[in-house]
Parts: sequence; structure tokens; C-alpha cells
Amino acid sequence: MDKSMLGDLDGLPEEDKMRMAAMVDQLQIRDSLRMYNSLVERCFTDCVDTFRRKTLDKQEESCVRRCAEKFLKHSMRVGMRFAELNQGVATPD
Amino acid sequence: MDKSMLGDLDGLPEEDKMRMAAMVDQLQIRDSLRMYNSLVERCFTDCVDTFRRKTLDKQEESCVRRCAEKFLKHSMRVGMRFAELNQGVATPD
Amino acid sequence: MDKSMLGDLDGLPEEDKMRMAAMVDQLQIRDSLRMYNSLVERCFTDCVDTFRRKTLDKQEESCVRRCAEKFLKHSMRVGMRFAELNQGVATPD
Amino acid sequence: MAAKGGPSNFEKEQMFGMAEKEMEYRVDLFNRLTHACFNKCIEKRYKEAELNMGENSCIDRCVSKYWQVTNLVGQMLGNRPQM
Amino acid sequence: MAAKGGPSNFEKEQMFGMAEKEMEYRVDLFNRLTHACFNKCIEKRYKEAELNMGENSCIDRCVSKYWQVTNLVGQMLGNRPQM
Amino acid sequence: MAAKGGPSNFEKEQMFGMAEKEMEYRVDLFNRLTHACFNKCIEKRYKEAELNMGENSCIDRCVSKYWQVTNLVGQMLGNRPQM
Repeated sequence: MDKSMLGDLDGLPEEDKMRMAAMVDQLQIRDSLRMYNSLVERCFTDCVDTFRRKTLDKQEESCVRRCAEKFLKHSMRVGMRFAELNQGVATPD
Repeated sequence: MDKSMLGDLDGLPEEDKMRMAAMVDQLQIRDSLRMYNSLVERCFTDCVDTFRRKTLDKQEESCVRRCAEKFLKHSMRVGMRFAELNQGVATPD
Repeated sequence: MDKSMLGDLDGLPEEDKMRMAAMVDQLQIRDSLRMYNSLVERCFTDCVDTFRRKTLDKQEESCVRRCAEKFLKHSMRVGMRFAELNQGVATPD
Repeated sequence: MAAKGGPSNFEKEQMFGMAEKEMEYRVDLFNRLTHACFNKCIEKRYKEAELNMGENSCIDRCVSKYWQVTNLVGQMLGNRPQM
Repeated sequence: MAAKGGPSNFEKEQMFGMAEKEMEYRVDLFNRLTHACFNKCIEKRYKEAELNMGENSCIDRCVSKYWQVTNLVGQMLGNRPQM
Repeated sequence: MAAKGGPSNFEKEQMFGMAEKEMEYRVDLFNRLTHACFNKCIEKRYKEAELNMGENSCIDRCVSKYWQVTNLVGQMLGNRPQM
């Protein structure tokens, strides 16, 4: 999430700016926590399929690590492209 | 969403009625935006499957149009049936 | 959801404790209602597949009952295991 | 503030909070029902933008059956004090 | 409270509420887009932690196409007063 | 209002907001875990309303493994300042 999405706050009194910033912070915290939960859910679902033991075996653990790593890189790349589109940067095909 | 779901507001003071109406408005805005996002997600998922270009081809575009059109008609019909059930209208099989 | 997750509230003035308790209550109500909705969605999706009539047939109805019953028992068991893990109870494999 | 016999501010907050949860519940129910019946009834190749007759009657029955499942599960939960 | 010519408290609440909904919308859009493109582009066996070249270009095109679908559907909804 | 040395109203709002997010996080975690393990462990034909022995032990192990994945991913995110 990008604070610039709030547009022009200059006209607001100091108190309202603080309140707006606090709101953005709260939404970012909520979003980070949800993203954490959805990342866990996805990597668990994709990597863990046997329930003969109650601990992750080596293969499952490394699958989860790669999955999470990959998702984070994916998410970062999507974020860059998304920001470009939001700013109206045009690129050839 | 239907404002009638709020039941009898007549007993409330003017100030509280305004606040209740503002709350309903806020929830409707949130719901409309979520519906927009979920419609985009669904039609993208169902219609776009090749990533050799960065622009939609004609076939994908018309699939998205039909998908969105169809979803909106579906949603409207569901809304009518849902309202009837909420009002306890009984109909034969 | 467990009220103990709020940690140590002893330091707070009475007014804030009340407000915190009200917040927990509100979240529990929201969570219960969402759980109800997701239970209905799951059992409907898993049990109802024919739409030649507008009423559930006997087989669908008993499938929904078993599905809901099973989900609630599942959810309770998960809750117990989850609480143990939250409290750091270690158990052998 | 609450000098008259009316509800206190705290009680009002509770009341508004409950009304909000109730509305959120109905919106959530409607959205899940809409998506569930779209999945059950609508042909995913989207050859046409119109709902055909088969889809229309499927939607009507689907909404009706979803509603019954809601009531059925509601009765079951009603018998359980822990919900 | 609102002795000066500025917005009333009620109007301020409305304004903050709208800004909040707008941000929630963007976060929701970003999250759905991220998951949709992960599903379309990423090989689920997770043999490596790195994105390969094919995945990278798929992601770029996927984001672009998702964005176009968002605009396309937005235009369609814009023509409908009931939304 | 905040004449004594206690936290200001603004700080209190922050504190309540954080507590709320923390609770929402736990509820969300619990719900996702519950659904993930239901999908992994429960036989979908619903022949019986009871959990059988295989399902029960699957649930216990599933919760345990999900918990480990939560911790594992948490460690990975902890090493990344951008989260």
C-alpha cells in the first residue's frame, strides 16, 4: 500500500492529518497480517499433504520455504508493475 | 443491500437516524467496491489464460464483457429472489 | 476466540476495560456470523447439486445435516488443539 | 450527556455495533449465495451475455435451496449454546 | 465545535469513511490481482525459490491484463446507474 | 481530558486499534486453519455425522503442521524489514 494514494492532504488541519496517517497505518497493519495468514494458508495447502506425523518432514519444510520465498518475490514484482500502471506509465508490448 | 433491513427506526432521535443512514451508506459503498473487485477477479480468472502479450486479445475482451454482463444479470435475479424470501413470499415448486 | 488473548488488562482504568470487553464481544459476534455463513456455503456447495426442484430432497437434507454436524465437531477439535499450541503445551509425536 | 432517561453513550455504541454486524451478515450471506449459485448454474464459457432459460430456472431453485440450507443450519446451531 | 466555517464533525466522519473505503478497495484489488497472477503464472511444485524468466514475463503481462479487465468492467459498471 | 499523566486520547485510539488488529489476526488464522484442515482431513461424502478415528488423528497432525508452517513463514518474514 502506498501513502501517496491519499492524494492532497495539504488542506487539512494538523489534527486531521495525524488521524488520516493513523488510519493508513492501521490499514497497513491489517493488510500485512492478512497477507501473512494467506501466505501460510497457500504454502500449507500446496506443500503439506501427508498426515502420518505431526511434524513437517524435510521435504515439506523446504517446499514451504521456497513457496514463501517465491510468493514474496512475486508479490514484490506485482507491486512494481501495479505502481507503474497506477502512475500511468505506458510501455510497449 | 436494502435499507428496509434496518427495521423500525422511528423511535430514534434525528441525530441517530442520520448516523444510522450514514453507516448504511458506508456499508453499501464497501459492498459495491468489493463486488466490483470480485467481478473483475472472476471474469479475469475465467476468461484470460494466455500470457504471450500484455494486452487482451479480442476473444478475451468479449469473454470478459459477456462474463460481467452475465454476472450482473445473475446478481440482479438472485437479488429479486432473495428479497422475496426475506419477505416470506411463498411460491409453488 | 478466547478472551485470554487480550493479555494483562489489570493496568487499565475501568472505562477502558469495559470498552475492550465490548470490542471483544463485537468481534466474537462478527466471527460467529461469518462462521455461520461459511458453514452454510460449504455444506450447500458439497451437498446440493441438482436443481430440478426448489426444495431440498431427503438425501440433500441429511447430507447438509451431517456436513454441518461434522464441521462443528471438526471446528471444536481444532479449537482444542489450537489452544494447546497457543499455551505452548508440548506433546510427543 | 445522558441526563435524560435515554440510553447511555456506551449503550448506543453497542446498539450501533450490533446493527452494523447484522447488516454485514446479510451482505455476506447475499454475496456467498450469489457466488455459490453462479458456480452451480452458469455455463462458464460465456458464449452469450444473456441468461438462458435453463440458467434462469436453475438460479431460482438455487436461491431457494440455499435459503433452506441457511435455515436448516441455523436450527442446528440454535440448539447449541456454544454458538 | 464547528464554530469556524470548516466542515462539521458529521461531514468529517463521512470524509474519513470514504477515504478508508477507497484505501480498502485498493488493497483488496492488489491482493486479488496478486493471487490471481500467482495462480496463473507460478509453477506450483516450487522446485526453486527464484522466479524464472518465463514466470517473470508472465507476471508482467498478467498484471497488465488484469488492469485492463479492471478498466473494462469499470466502464461497463459506469454505464449502469444501479451500481 | 488527559490532564493526568496517562496516555492521550490519540494514543488510546492507537492502542485499541492495535489490540483489535491483533484479535482479527488470530481469528483469521484460526478460521483459515480450520478450513485448510477440513479440506485435508474430512471425507466429503459426509456418510456419517461423526468424525472417525482416521479423521481425528489427521486433524491433530494437521493443526500441528499448520502451526509449524505459521512459525516457519513468520521467521522468514521476520528477517525481511520490508514486511
